Amino acid sequence: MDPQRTICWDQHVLITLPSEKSKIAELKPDGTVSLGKFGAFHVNDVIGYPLGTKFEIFYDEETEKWNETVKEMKGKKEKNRTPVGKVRLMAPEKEATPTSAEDNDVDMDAIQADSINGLNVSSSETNKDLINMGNDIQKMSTADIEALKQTSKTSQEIINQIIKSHGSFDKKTVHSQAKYLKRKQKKFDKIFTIEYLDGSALLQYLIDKDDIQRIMDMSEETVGMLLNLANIRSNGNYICMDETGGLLVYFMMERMFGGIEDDNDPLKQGKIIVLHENEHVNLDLLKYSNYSEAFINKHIVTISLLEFFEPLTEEEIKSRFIPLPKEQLYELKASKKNSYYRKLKWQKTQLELLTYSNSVQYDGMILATTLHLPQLVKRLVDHIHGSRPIICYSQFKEVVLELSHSLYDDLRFLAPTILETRCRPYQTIRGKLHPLMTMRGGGGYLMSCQRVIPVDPETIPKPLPF
Amino acid sequence: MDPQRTICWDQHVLITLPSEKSKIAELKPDGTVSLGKFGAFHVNDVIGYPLGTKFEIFYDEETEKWNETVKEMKGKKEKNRTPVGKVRLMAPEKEATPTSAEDNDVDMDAIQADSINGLNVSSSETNKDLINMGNDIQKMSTADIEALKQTSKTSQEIINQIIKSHGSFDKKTVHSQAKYLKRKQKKFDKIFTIEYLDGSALLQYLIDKDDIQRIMDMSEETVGMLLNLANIRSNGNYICMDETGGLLVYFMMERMFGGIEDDNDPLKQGKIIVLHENEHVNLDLLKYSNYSEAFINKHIVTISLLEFFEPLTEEEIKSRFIPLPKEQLYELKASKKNSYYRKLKWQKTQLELLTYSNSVQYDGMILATTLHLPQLVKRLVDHIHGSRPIICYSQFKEVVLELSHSLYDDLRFLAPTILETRCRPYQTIRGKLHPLMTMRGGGGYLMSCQRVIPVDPETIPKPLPF
Amino acid sequence: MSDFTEYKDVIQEGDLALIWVSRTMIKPVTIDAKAVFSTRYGSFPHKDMIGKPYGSQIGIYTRGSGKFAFIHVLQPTPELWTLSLPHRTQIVYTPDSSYIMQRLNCNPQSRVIEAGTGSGSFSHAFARSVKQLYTFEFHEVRYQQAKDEFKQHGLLDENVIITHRDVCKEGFHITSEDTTSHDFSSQNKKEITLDADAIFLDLPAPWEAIPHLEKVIATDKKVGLCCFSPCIEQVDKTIEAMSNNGWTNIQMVEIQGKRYESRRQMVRSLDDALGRLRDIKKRKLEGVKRRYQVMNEMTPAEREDVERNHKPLTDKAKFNPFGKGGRVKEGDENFTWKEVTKVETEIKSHTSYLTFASKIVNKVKDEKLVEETMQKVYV
Amino acid sequence: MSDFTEYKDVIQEGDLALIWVSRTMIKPVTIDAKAVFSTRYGSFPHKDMIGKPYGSQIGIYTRGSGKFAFIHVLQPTPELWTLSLPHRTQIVYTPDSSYIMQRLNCNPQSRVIEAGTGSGSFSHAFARSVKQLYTFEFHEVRYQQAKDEFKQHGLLDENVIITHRDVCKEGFHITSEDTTSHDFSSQNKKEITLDADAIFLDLPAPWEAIPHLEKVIATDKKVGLCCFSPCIEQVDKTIEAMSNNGWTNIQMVEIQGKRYESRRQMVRSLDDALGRLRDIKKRKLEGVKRRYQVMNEMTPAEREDVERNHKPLTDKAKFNPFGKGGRVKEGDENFTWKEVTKVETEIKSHTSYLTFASKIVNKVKDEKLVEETMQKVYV
Repeated sequence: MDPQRTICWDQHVLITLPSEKSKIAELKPDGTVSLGKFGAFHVNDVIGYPLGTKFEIFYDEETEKWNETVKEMKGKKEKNRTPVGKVRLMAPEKEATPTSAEDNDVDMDAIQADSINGLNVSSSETNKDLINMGNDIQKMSTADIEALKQTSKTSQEIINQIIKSHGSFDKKTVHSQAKYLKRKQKKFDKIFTIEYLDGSALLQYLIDKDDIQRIMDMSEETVGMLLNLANIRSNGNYICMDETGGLLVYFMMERMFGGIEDDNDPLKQGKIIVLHENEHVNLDLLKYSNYSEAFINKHIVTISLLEFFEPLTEEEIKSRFIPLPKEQLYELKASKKNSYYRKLKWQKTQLELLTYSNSVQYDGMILATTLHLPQLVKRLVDHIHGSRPIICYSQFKEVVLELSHSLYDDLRFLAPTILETRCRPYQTIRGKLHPLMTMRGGGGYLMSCQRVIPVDPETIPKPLPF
Repeated sequence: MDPQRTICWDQHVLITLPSEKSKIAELKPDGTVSLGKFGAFHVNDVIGYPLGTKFEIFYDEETEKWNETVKEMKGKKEKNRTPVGKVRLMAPEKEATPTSAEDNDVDMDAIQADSINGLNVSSSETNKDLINMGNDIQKMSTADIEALKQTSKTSQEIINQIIKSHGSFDKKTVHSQAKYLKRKQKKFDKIFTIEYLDGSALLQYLIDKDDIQRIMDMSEETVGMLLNLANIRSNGNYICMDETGGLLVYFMMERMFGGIEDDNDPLKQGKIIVLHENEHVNLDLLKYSNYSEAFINKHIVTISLLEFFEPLTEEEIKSRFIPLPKEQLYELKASKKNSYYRKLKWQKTQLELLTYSNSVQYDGMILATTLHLPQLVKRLVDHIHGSRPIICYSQFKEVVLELSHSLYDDLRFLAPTILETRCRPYQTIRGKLHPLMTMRGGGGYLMSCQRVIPVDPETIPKPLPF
Repeated sequence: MSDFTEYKDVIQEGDLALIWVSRTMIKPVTIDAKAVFSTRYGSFPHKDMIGKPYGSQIGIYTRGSGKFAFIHVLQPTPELWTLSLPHRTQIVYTPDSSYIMQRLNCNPQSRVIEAGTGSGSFSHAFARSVKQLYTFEFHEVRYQQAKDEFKQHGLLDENVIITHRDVCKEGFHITSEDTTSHDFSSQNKKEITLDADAIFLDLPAPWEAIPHLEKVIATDKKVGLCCFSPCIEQVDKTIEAMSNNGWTNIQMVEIQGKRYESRRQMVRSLDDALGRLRDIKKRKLEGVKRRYQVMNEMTPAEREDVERNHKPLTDKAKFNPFGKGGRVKEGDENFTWKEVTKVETEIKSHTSYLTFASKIVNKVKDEKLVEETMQKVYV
Repeated sequence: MSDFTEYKDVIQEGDLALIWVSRTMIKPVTIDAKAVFSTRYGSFPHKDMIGKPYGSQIGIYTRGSGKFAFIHVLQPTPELWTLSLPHRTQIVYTPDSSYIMQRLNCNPQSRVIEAGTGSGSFSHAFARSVKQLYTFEFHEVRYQQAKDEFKQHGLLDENVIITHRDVCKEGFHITSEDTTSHDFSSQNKKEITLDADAIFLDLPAPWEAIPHLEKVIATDKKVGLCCFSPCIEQVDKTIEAMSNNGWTNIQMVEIQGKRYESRRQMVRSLDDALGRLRDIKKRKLEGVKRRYQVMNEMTPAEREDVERNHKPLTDKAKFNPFGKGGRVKEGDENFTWKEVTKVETEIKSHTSYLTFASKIVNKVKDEKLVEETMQKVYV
């Protein structure tokens, strides 16, 4: 199965929920995934469908029995466990719901006309007679609703019940009715979508989780522009600093390899050299990627700034350990052999690092770090090949401003430019089209320039006078 | 006549032209106003119409005769003088032209359907067969067109002639035809509008003239927000610095008095104290206002920073000149009297300035200066009454950022805030609605806070222990 | 004069004041010597405010912890009033309202129509700057609330008339038959001549109200109109109605207002980062050596304990230029900082579209007036 | 490999290079040892470039003034290529194109449809990042130009197929009957299976093309679609067509890209301003005194001359902290400067609305594949 097309076992996927929140799940064979109040499902039930498919959880006698059995087997501990249901595909007409509707402006035609009509309730032309009494008007208590959730088969039934118990539902305008329904629907619909976890999906998940600061306030549009300006390709070797916990590297890996390990292709041998300022690198978010460890180790090389700028010399590396000739190696005791191979590997790694630090001319420099950029960029630039992009990300415009000023007079940098890009999403409902009323601020700034190789004017012959 | 409602003699007005450029004219009785290639008109012909009226210039035998006579009278010098025409009101249906159409996207239905239909030319469904040959395709030379302009009565006739001479007009799409016509129309229409010269109109004129740097890149929306945040009213006394040549003060005067001198109203006695860093203040743009000199002198007081911060003491002022008792004054020789009164006036002014520098607690501080703001604002703040706004304008965000940081720890400033506001105009044509493709960047930033009066925590009684 | 239009010097009994607790908590209060303003930081008796100049900081020591707590007492302005309203309310915010006022050239000569009144926030800004405001509200409860508030704020005694009306159906006339704040009893007239020169329509269907304007706007001058609509389809219908009713210079704009926070970011140099890594490396090497020494000197039991519990034998880092591991306060003087701006975490990315137009009802020359003036000019 | 997809080290004969003269002048050039690149600053022979690494600055002394002039020789990237195009051309700029590519998750597995090709600028960016690009252009002249350019850039040998087609009328199929860059002669197949998973429509009426997509998109995976339209009414029709054709997750967005200039503003203190005024005042007073003295010592004739011609008798200012009167260069080291940003004087405030949607044609479980995989999992 193609993990870019199809929902596969052992894959990390993004699950989006009616509450517009999302979660990441690993699809373990025979496992179950709990979506909290939205229910739970068996992993095996969703395997094989295309990624992006929308499912609905439902409960019947069979699932009830199954859940009872599990409860009995597992005992007390599992008392508050979400009952696992069956899944079915969402009906296509229900799926045609427009996206990005805001609570304060929801189109009833598109969303719920049929539910309201089906209920045969009337509506008011304006909200004139409606006095805001908050929850008092709803005659069902939360407990009532909870009880209903336990017995009902679908969220639609729950919602219908709630409407019938609403004291002044008919006093609302059609518009307000739709708003109310949409809110309730978000609360009770047992609908979820399984999405491919590309960089944008991972970013959205982190934003939903309010982890914006952890990822340097980076937005999808900014990282998208960074990838294009940096000319990221599967055959490039890039120097990177990533203070977003691996999100930036995750995006780069997607752009370079698209989630597929295709190591036979000679054009897909690119590498990301990740420099880090701590003893150990933090690329935690790569755990959500579906690449094998071997693939990651091949294409991502992590080096601390110290190792990069002050590597051991070749002599040091070679003097610390001298490989044995084959004959002596055979004679080594088993207990010493392990230690020998560890040391051999160390030497190999060190010599490799030396190449990365001293010899490689990189195809791009992509920095997302809070280290002071002017010094850093000027120290790194000689490792970058001529005519290759240098892109620095910062959460703050003032930081890239300072950087660009400091690069202006250095002839190794061509045309430092400060860039900003912002995406403005719309409530995309016909007849109710407008930009979302509120959105996330921020998104960061880029400094973009090209590495160039200055010429010494003294070396240029002066033209002969006329 | 009410100079806010009606086109009056001796009034400065904004004249907008089909080229979307504008000019300012003073409407001198019996004078003429030349609009260059768009013609010229007699001032008396437009007096009495409401401000905002759109006129069309036309030429007939009478005007030709008149212009001939003038030429003869004035001789050679006036050879290149624009011939003065008569004006008539624009037909309302022609006036209904939507605004802000861009050259690259013009709605033909609204603009020129009738002209094209009237010409009975065909059009292509796409531009497929049209090869771009620039001006070669137009068979009329510029000279031909110039000749036509001399003889024709209306721009419509000129344009019709041009279309007929166009080699591949019928190969254009209806849309491209409209674009072409709109461009030509801009060039030949002898249409103009006389507008009231409020602050926004003056600002637009300066932008059209490319004087943006001279006015600190200030935008209408930013100055509008400044006026509201500064709570400008006709009864307030404000400290102001204005490096926009008087534009800011012009806006404030409009907001305070609305172009009308109504000095009997006790609620309209407000003053603007304008501080300046040079020997003389630059409020040049006030020359376009329609206030009398007396009114301006009463409501605008200009003081140099030195006079303000280091005024002569009352003793110095009084010691330098001692007014004579009445009897002695009568005895003064005529030749000495002038000098005496000059000195008396000097003393009066100095004592007044002393009040402005030492005694008045101002109702707001509005600064648009490139002086370093932190020191300036902290030196001025004690002259501002508690609970009154302090608003500083800068072209650059970094400048107000530095200011707001420097004010944070000073307890005389409540909640320094950096604000930006940007207006985004649309091409407002039904069926072709979209934001203008390009617009002016910039517009400036505001720092807004309230003057407050800190209390010394030492003076507050501590509560008794329980 | 009202609390909004007089520049007041000193806080007095009966004044309407705004108490600033924080940026997100600004409370209107009527000063009353017997009352106390309570926050969760402590209680502030009004009598401590009375007699002090506006803008005064009022401080107390809290009864519990003895900490210094304070508020500021401000005189209301329309813009501060807007900030004090609960954010849930639908209000026209200052970036929009100030632009609309500027573009309609609001000044002490303006006669303005506003429909609907809503929270009354924009009404305050209009009232501050114009000669006369006619505001219309169709929702009876909101009409009553706004009327009471305007009365309390002294606006009804100055230049505001509020009328309960569905302007889309009934237009903008105000007569003695209407539910309105205007007092007809003292006059002979049964109807007000609005003669409006600036109109602001914040209505779901402004196109239904536009045809009614003709009868109440000034006829001898250019009148400005602004419609405020959230959706683009409303703009389309509005433009259609404007065109059909003889309005010209139609232009739609959007206003984007942003507020920035002033922040500081630590300046962390590459050299310091390298120094730190060098320090860690050195310490680690020393640790390995020392561990070897120490372990050698241990009894086997001690050695086992150390190994089982992974006890560290190395020192903590000594070179710590960025204060890692601790909590460094933004702006801490032991570090270098760079001033930066940060836009609000959540921005108001859209309020409404503003569609402007203008109209001159009678484009005629006032010949008589011109004649009279001419005689003055040519004396 | 093409000049766009290979990372080249050294400038060689026959290479396509971009010559950077200034931000607004970037020129494509095919390196030819016999050719010379001429600018108004001077002429640069290609042979000076050959053999140097890409990114090299090439300098000359101009024949006339003997001034040092230079250019930079860059290897093209799609983004630099976009910058090199004349600004009059309708192009999808990098803020839009990069967002679209990210949002459609373009990567080396993607199979992309683009219609229309236009200037071919976006095609280059797609070609760089995806497995296969099918691009369609309905204008014959533009088709031919783009095809020639793609051929010259080596894209046709890699992953681009361009077809002359009105996709609104005829759909997206590519057969041996078509005017296309694809060479059918070497194969038995008469038709290409597009199996596209990302579609970008930059057409005046995308709604006419949308119904044709069903037949050429991948059926077993989620397919992304983006329509690029300047006017809001086009968006409306596009949403309608998307809905009617089973596309879901419809969302329209706008992208706003901004470029900032780094500038410096002089820091001018109040103290210096006061010092300057004090200096002027002192000088003036001294001047008055001196004038009095000097005038007293003059002959009446001299005195008259001075007065008639307003000759100044005072010195010029001595304290001139801001360099008034002269031309101070931004950043002059004799003054203090503050770093500031300035947005471009004219910004691209709107390009087009981007309307995204997605579709899964067959929402079915591939039972056979699951069965096979299951056997692997459960070994």
